[in-house]
Amino acid sequence: MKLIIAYIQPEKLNDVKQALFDKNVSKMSVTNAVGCGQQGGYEEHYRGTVVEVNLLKKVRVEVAVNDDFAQSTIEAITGAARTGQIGDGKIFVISLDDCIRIRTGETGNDAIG
Amino acid sequence: MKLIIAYIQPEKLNDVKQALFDKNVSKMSVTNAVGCGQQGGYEEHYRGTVVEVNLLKKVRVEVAVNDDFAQSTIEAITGAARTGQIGDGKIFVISLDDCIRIRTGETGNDAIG
Amino acid sequence: MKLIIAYIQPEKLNDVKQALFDKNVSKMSVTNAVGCGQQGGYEEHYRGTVVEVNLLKKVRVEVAVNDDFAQSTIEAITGAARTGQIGDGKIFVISLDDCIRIRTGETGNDAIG
Amino acid sequence: MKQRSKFSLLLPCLVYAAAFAVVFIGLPSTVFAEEAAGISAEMFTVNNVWMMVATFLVFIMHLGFATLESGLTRAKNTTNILFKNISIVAIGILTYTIVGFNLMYPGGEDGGWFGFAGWGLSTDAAGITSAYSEGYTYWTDFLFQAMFAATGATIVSGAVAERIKLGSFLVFVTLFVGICYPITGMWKWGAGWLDAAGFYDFAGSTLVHSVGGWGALAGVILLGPRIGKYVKGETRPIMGHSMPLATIGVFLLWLGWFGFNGGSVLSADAGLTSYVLVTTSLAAACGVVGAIATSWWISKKPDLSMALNGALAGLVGITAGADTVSIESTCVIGIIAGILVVLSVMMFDKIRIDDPVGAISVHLTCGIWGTLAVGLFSTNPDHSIGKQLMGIVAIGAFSFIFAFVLFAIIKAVLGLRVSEEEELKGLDLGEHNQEAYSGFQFFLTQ
Amino acid sequence: MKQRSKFSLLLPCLVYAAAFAVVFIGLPSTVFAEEAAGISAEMFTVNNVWMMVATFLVFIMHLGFATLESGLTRAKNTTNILFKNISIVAIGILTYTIVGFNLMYPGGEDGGWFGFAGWGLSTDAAGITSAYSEGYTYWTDFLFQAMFAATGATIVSGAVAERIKLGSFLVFVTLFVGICYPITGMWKWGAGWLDAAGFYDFAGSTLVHSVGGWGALAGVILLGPRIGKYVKGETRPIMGHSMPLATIGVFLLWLGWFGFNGGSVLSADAGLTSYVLVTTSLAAACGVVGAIATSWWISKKPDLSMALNGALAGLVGITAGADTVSIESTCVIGIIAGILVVLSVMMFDKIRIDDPVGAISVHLTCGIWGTLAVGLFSTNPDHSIGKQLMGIVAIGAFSFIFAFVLFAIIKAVLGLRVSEEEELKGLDLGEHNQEAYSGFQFFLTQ
Amino acid sequence: MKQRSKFSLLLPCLVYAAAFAVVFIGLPSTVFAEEAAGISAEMFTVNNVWMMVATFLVFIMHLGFATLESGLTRAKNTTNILFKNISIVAIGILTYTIVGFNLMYPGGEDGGWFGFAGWGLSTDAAGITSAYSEGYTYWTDFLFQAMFAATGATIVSGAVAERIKLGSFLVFVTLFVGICYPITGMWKWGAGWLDAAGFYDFAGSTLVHSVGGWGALAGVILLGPRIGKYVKGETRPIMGHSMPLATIGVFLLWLGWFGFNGGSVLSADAGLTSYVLVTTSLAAACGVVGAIATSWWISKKPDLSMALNGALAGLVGITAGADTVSIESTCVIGIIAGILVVLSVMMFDKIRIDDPVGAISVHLTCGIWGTLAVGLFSTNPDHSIGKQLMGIVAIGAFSFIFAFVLFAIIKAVLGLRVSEEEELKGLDLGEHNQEAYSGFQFFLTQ
Ligand SMILES: Nc1ncnc2c1ncn2[C@@H]1O[C@H](COP(=O)(O)OP(=O)(O)O)[C@@H](O)[C@H]1O
Ligand SMILES: Nc1ncnc2c1ncn2[C@@H]1O[C@H](COP(=O)(O)OP(=O)(O)O)[C@@H](O)[C@H]1O
Ligand SMILES: Nc1ncnc2c1ncn2[C@@H]1O[C@H](COP(=O)(O)OP(=O)(O)O)[C@@H](O)[C@H]1O
Repeated sequence: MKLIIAYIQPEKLNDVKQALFDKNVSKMSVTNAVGCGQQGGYEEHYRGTVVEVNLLKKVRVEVAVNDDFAQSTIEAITGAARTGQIGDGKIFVISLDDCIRIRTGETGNDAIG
Repeated sequence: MKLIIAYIQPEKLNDVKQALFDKNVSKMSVTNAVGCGQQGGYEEHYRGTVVEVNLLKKVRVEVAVNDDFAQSTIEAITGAARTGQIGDGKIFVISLDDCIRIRTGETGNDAIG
Repeated sequence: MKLIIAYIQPEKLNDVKQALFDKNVSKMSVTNAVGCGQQGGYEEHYRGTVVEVNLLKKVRVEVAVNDDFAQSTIEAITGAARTGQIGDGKIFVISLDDCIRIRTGETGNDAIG
Repeated sequence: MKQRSKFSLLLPCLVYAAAFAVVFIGLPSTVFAEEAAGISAEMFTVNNVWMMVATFLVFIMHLGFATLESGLTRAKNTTNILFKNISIVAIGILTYTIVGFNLMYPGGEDGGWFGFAGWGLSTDAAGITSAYSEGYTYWTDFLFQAMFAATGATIVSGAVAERIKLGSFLVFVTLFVGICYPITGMWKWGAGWLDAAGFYDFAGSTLVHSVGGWGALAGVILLGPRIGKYVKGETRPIMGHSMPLATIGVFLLWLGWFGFNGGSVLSADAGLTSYVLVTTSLAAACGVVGAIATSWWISKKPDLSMALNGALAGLVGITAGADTVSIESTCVIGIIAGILVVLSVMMFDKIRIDDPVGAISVHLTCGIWGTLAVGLFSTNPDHSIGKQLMGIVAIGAFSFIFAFVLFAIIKAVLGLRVSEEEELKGLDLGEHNQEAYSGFQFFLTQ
Repeated sequence: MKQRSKFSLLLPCLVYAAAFAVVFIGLPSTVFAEEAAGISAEMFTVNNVWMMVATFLVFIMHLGFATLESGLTRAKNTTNILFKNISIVAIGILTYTIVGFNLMYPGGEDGGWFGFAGWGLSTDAAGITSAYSEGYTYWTDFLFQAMFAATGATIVSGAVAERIKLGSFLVFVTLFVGICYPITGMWKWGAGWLDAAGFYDFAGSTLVHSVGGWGALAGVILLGPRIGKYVKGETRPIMGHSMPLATIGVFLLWLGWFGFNGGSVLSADAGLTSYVLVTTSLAAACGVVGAIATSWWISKKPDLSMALNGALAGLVGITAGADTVSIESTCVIGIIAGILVVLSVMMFDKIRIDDPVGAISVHLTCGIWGTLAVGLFSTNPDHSIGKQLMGIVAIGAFSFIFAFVLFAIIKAVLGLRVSEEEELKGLDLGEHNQEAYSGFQFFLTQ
Repeated sequence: MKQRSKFSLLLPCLVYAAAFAVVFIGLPSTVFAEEAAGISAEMFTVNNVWMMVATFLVFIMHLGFATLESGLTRAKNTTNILFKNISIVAIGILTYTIVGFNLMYPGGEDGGWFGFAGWGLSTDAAGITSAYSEGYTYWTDFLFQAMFAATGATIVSGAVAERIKLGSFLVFVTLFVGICYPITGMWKWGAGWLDAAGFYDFAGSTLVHSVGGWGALAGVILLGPRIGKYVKGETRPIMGHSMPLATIGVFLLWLGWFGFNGGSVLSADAGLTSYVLVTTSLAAACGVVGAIATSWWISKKPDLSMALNGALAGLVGITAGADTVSIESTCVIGIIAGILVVLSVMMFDKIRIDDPVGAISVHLTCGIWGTLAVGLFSTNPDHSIGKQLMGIVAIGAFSFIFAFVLFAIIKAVLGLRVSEEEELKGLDLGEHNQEAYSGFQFFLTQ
């Protein structure tokens, strides 16, 4: 089992969700994040001075999948979130030791989907 | 060492916290998240049209524990967060390579608790 | 590759960011979190009664780095975030199976920086 | 349940519809006002302008209540609270149009217990001249009074917030404002028996605020506390989600009180109106000081929500005697009100009467205090504690029993409280399927 | 683009500067007003006080619009909306100073199509006496009218929100308020041809609200819907980010309407002003009930945003006939307006006219309804549906075409819509580099 | 420290208590006002109504300040700011009751430097007739002036926000409003030496706004900048957390200014009041245009917070001469004020005077400008730059020194600034143990 963490542009979330659904990955968790990467940042102006903002708004998507789904999940995310511009985001993949469904107590591969 | 990530119903947080305290697990980190799982979602109404909301408000709890605490932590969370209804949530378990206490620089098992 | 997760005091974020820049680690992701640790908590007062707040505001920093950067990243964070007082925070280190840059599709060590 | 919700809405609608059908409604003659003997057209017009301004100020109190109540409750129930507040204004004006005004001012013989002048609004050409009243036209009279009427109900709204079913609440409000408030109001302001008996309540410490407070108390008793408020013998405060909203509310209420009390002079009489404004402001200022000092003393930290309630406490406290107490007494009344409100909030928490916004402490406790204070401090020798007590008890008994029985009936028929699940997830989603802060993340854990 | 933005600001600035250069500006004689024959100094002063109070109330409507519009849109566009609203007030007052007032009230012969009394403000000593008008001085007249003028533009602001370029919008507003509004306004209130033809619009259901609504419609048509609103044949609601702000807005607008309608009596005449306040309130209350019932029926859940729009719908609906319809008719007008606004919002979504705040439904749909209602319900036999229709069509045609052509020219020259990227990230960053809620996290996904 | 905090609260309380003990307080005779020779009861009543309305408007400025200041600062200090603002109103009214009013209007001989008419409020039967004044009763006079008094202190509040100890601030405010403001106020409005010398300040560009601004400057100098504002030679803006709150604040302040300036006519004189309202609005509108143009030019992006400050700048600028400058001059004054405020904000940042809300730039810079402008533009030949300068310097010197010494003493005795840790975590937790936005997450990193 893998835990796939993707940082994407906020406005791409709906597309990514759709792409995952299309690959039968329908479970995920999403949080707000701010990130700092190659994108550099931008300036905000406030009362005559300039603010260098280099923590940009991102969305963090966490998807736990069984191993055989990992590749297609990554592809789905990559496909939907890519614009080719800096700031598109990153995906991190981590091995999951275990997964438990709280409702039933199921564990492992059965619990994930 | 394990990092245990639990997505639970927001209103269960207090119970989960209490259950963890009872098992001598008193450290944790909590973030807001929205999740999409078997629960499906619900409709919101706004100005005559219907919004299909399938990202439900969840709370994400992260607990790092030593290996011998892992099982009891999972049990505590499962016990406190379970209602038997869809949406109860998931627990993910990851192996931790290391843990450092910033204040003292301690590492490994000593740092975690 | 490692994923380094640090919980720090919110007001230390700028220092930590600077310290990481100084070590050529310029990519990171940040989320808001509340945490409960040795720090205990504090009391809020509201309308004549006391609220025991033991989930304190923290900032969660996630940095993915190549293995040879891991140690210096940890040191940078520790150095910048330490005040010597309870509540300084924790760092967790996880092995990353993979990392993908969404924009280019690069994977592994190339993608991380 | 959906059926019931719809029904609970239909009920008031039907009542209105039916009522309109039988209403004989007069049209204003748009001729210029002919002055009656004794008062010039100019003076009549000034008086009427003043009363219209007062009406605007009382109107804006409803926004004050809306923001105060939503600020002192949780983000997940905000849409629900705002919905209740906008509905209350509409319901208040409409029920007052149909029955309220004519129940409260039935005319006829003085000293009575009950009277009814017929359905709807109607006046003749004299209604817009000083023959009707030296201070205002029939229409100004109606609107000023209608704005008052709705405030009683709003007080209830805050106390029962975060757990009451919307439909049930709307039914309650319709009947409470439409029937209970004007009947007790008539006893004093409609020249009824309490007026004849010498009870004094200048602008409504008892007639408006206590009445609302009794209704709130009845509701809270029947509803029970919010989940998580009293756990294992401890009181766990449930914090309001927006202090700016709460503060906006208190400032607007203070502003509105200038009309509430200033308009209760019922003319623009320069000396009296301006004196009333001074006592009103001073009492509010003293209420703030009293509440800050008390809460700082007790909690070791100055509590904003208490400072805000202190202003309201002072305002409610001075309302009954704003025109008949000295400046010195005003300060005493205000400070005591400020102290009282803090102690009252804590006391009600002790006995597990869960009132999210402190409405009962502000309006009932301080309403009683203010009414008694007339007996203690009035410069008019006709006023006495005994007479004041009589009014407090009579009106309190009637409105508490009315509200309790009404709530009990509604509880039996429609249910009063939302499900536990809905309460936890918030009434915004449960009752409205609509969030108040779309896109924002906030913790639902409390 | 940056160049253009700067240019688009400079344009109005230059216009103002140029205009001032040619303005002959009068100074007030600060002598006490000498009463003209027939009205006492006292009555003149009361009338003028009333009109100044009405002016304040209409002013505060701009805050109402600012909060309503920002509340019903997304957090990422809030700074932009607030910026537009504060700018509109300034632009409205300034253009009205320079040209608007003199276009709208050109004096000269009655029954005309167009007239201009010269640049800027200027009056003689008589301008501050009842010789100018029995109800107000020249200066009060100007300011009251100027506050009206700006509301027309604000209506457009809400409908085109979340996607229009700031600079382009400001240019539009300058010309729309400076030229279009006063010309059509003159047709009726400036004693122009529509007035002569018997068209009646008491306080501006058509002259203010519909004109704004037509401008809004033109803008929305040329702009197209927001990204993500209509996807694959479906309407996806884009929820407003703050219901408290929206509610504050509606209460303030209702308050302001007391001045909007009450001031349109143009004197403090006791009977007429107070009657107008009653019809205004009743229509708003009925609008709330109508909208709640309709939306509850259709959506199965009571919708706060619809309840709020219902109040405004009732207010717009009664504006044309607030002084000439009976209490009974008022209730009918209000309830129908409340129903209409809900259906209209849904209808415009069907035909993909994306109006984030429902401005077109509130101001255009209900503005037309209110104007027609005068023909249906007026107690004055001179009013007729035919004459009302004539006014609706004439003013509608002129203002829609004016707005459409103006928007089209601006679109060609400056561009009308921000880039897709800017729209997704929000106009606060795109147009202003400034967040409205610094430090808060909210989802940008919608 | 806790001890001290408590003490710092007790101090004002004790002062009040002691003062009340010695106050001789008069009671109003509730008889109808008998008109004095020369003015009719009607005119007196109208004048008084107008002045009461103006009082309400000035009162609501305090809500404007509360929302503006909290909007332009960080979410973690919001409770603290709101607490200060509600306290200031209470303290202002109470100190003005006890000493302020009688320090400012001591009666006695004209042309003096200092006078005191005795403790507390008291008047005889004439106080509520036109024998006291043609424009208002004693009580209206007091309340209108009391509302003014508190505004001076509020200005300080914004500038020292986010780092000053609550207790220390409250002590400062009590003495600043209670003693400093009425003394300098008396020099001009109390018929003191500056008045005799021909200095002119219609509604308080100097007497209210500059005085507050000087107090603010003294405080900021002694406090130093907020942590993180000036780092390594660079200015790092610390963004306000809620632009909607800030915008609400500015609109309410503008509204309040109608009473601030309109009421300063001290009667309802139709020509003068309405003219003052027009100059007030025009200056605000021009201030907005001036500030937008300047900030757009400099920053390349239109800055909402500057547009908002521009409105206030125009308002402060016109305050000194609202009744004596032409329409043309008004526009010039407003535009220059709008430009000035932007440059002033940037200049103060250069010299590291950290004023979170721009209070010093708005009230001091533009207050000075407005006072000078009377010398430049007044239509009254008696006014001159020299006399204006004299007033600016005299009042500036006194109030700056008073505030500086007072702050310095408080700093030595109680301490002025919260601990670094408290500043970083926010004063809401540090001073109040109370969050403003419970349940919401926001970044504490700035
Ligand atoms: N090494 C990293 N560790 C943590 N987060 C990262 C890392 N690299 C990128 N991110 C996250 O991904 C987001 C996009 O990264 P960016 O470098 O701008 O994209 P790209 O590399 O595709 O141009 C960043 O804002 C940050 O949130
Ligand atoms: N595979 C997954 N990856 C990431 N998050 C998940 C996954 N499965 C569940 N979750 C999280 O857990 C929450 C509850 O899941 P749900 O399927 O509704 O519970 P259950 O399976 O117990 O009925 C989801 O809202 C989501 O936040
Ligand atoms: N075992 C853990 N699991 C998850 N989060 C933790 C753990 N220990 C600490 N934290 C996070 O780190 C923060 C600081 O921890 P704390 O114990 O107060 O620091 P210290 O140990 O340096 O005194 C906590 O508020 C929490 O967010």
